[in-house]
Amino acid sequence: MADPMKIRANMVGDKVEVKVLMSHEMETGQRKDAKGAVIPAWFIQNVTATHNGKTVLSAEWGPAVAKNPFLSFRFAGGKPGDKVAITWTDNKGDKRTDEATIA
Amino acid sequence: MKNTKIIVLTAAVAVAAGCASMTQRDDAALNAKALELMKASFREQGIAKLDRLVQDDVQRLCSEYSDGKALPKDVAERIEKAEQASIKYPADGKYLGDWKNGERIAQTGVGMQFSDTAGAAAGGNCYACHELTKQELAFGTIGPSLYNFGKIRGYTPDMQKYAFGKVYNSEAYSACSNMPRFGHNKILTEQQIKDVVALLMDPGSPVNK
Amino acid sequence: MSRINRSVVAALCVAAGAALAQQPSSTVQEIEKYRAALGDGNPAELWEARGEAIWKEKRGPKGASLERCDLGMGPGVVKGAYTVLPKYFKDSDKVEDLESRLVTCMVTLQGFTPEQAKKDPFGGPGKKVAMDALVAYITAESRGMKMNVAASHPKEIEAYELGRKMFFFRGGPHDFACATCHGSDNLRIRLQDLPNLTKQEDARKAYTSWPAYRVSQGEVRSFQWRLYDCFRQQRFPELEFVSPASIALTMFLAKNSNGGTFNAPSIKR
Amino acid sequence: MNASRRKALKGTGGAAVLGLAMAAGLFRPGTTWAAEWNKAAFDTKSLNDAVKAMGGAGAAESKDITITSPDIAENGAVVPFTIASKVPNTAAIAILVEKNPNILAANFDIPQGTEPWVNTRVKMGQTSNVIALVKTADGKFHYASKEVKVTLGGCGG
Repeated sequence: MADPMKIRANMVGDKVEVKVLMSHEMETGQRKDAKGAVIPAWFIQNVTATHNGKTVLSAEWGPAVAKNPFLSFRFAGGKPGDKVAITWTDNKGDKRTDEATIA
Repeated sequence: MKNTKIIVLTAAVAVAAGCASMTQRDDAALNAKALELMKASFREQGIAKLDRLVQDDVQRLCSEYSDGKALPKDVAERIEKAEQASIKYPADGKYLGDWKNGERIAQTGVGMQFSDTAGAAAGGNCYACHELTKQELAFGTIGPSLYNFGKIRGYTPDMQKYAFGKVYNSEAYSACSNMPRFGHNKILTEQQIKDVVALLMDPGSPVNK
Repeated sequence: MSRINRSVVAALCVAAGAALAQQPSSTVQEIEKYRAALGDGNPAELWEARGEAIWKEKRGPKGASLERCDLGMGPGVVKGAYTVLPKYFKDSDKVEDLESRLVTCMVTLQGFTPEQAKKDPFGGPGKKVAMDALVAYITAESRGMKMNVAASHPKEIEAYELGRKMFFFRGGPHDFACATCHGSDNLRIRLQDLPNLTKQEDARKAYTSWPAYRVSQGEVRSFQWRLYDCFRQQRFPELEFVSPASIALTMFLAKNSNGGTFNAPSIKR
Repeated sequence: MNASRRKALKGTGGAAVLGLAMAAGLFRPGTTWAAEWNKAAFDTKSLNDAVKAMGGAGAAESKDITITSPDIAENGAVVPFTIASKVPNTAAIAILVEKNPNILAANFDIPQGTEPWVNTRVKMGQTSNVIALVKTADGKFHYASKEVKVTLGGCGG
């Protein structure tokens, strides 16, 4: 089971600024282990952020996104107390959704 | 009045001297205890055995004369003389190898760590401490800049020999230098040292551009 | 005379070094920008969250949590505990740092054997360990507080003095001591600043920035790991996890940082 | 044999299945898949090929895209980037690293109401040009680029 994300959502002016940290290896598939065997690629492929059920960001990632990814973005129309939900899916089909309240 | 002062002063000196000799004894005991503690706390791993905690004269003296304790001139001279005698210059009398290999050796710091495999070619990691070329921005400042090393000093055979000796055994020129004794301690091979000397001394090397 | 010469040369060298380090350099400025850009959003927070959960989780043969562990400020006190470590503990009759103390508590409270408690000291690719997470959580609870290592008990004083000796001990095929890189002012290895750990100001800055999330490894690294890996790079044999020497050296460095404001887990190269 | 093959398929999951399906000619690049992931684009090596795989014809350089990042990265494993676009009707922002094994690192769809601004961190194998690619609502592509130097660090070399 993947660890929970750390999500912060704060009002910056009239916009909501979202900052997310995700726990993921983001293995490139290019590296070899100590015995010389290729370590298979394992990375988050899709990220979706929703606010009140509406998608406010969706992303496709390759293995070049850094390990334990960080992402920040801003959207309009949110207010304190609203919920922002983030979902990621990786190339092994593992999936995780977490939520934060806008402060 | 004057006499009293002298007596007091003498007494103070005597006390100080007494303290010094006591501290020295304590210091030796503490050194022994620290070594014992280290032997109990390190374990051999891969190529790094516990004999690495056994100091040679240079290591012992340079540890002793540190922590604010100045290195006496006679000790420094003794170290330099002994280390000077240990340098094995190339039998063919040639000091310059291939500067391109030298650059690779200067860039890499692998070798002799417990995580390294036995017998694998080690690097010199020169850039960790020295500026060498204008192309490499990530250089350290523990040692002086070696940019234009040969250009400044002249491309003479004497300077080539000096560069070889310095890389082979830095302690021969500057006792208790921070620089590893690359030849003496068999970190680099003779050919590798020649390649590093070429990096420093070849007019075509980026060091001298 | 020669001694004077030597010290004059030394002073000149130091001055030259300082001038070099202070020279406005675009490389150094850009590296500062790089570090600043990473400051916001430190993945160590993921470890802190996991560590808090593990601290409260009932584990081991005794099925107990670590919540009653005495980290030096009384059973269960986590807030500020890291600022007084290492410290002499009467129950174990030894000087312990945070990692050592966690091992002690895992044994006494949770019923693990010492071997089990010490088995996985550091995480790695695809391997998450409890120790890193606990260390991240507990140290984060001292953020913003001042280092305050007592070093007054005879065993604490002895640990400090032995740690100091270790710091200056040159050995191995490269003749390195800790002091080789960390005994002078204003030096750099590659582009990384080398704190002079014998001086209070630098020791404060350095010690209070560990543990750290290392971006090159994607892991939170504890102070025990910092020492373990320094000695690997020093070409020494392997420093054993929570060994007496590791704690003595930590005592030397931690006490030198007294008065510094703790600001970790941080994020580093 | 069959069992292990089934296990292998299960273990590697969606991407491998999609890869096999594509190899078999069942899907074309750009085909909508359960969770959309443009494998063809992530396999490209150049800006032009990436733009094509994302359904464009070519990309024009633009001064309306800003890339904020340090000029020198202390470590290539994590290099922070903030991309902001003033190109009207920005619908997507992608980050590409020219000298990585595959050029495309990430692509962000920006719905209406979301600022054309993202901050994330990518890996860089070596010193390289980094390209911010913007797609507009009418399917046109614009880009800006900057060089980021990756340095070696520490005692290990």
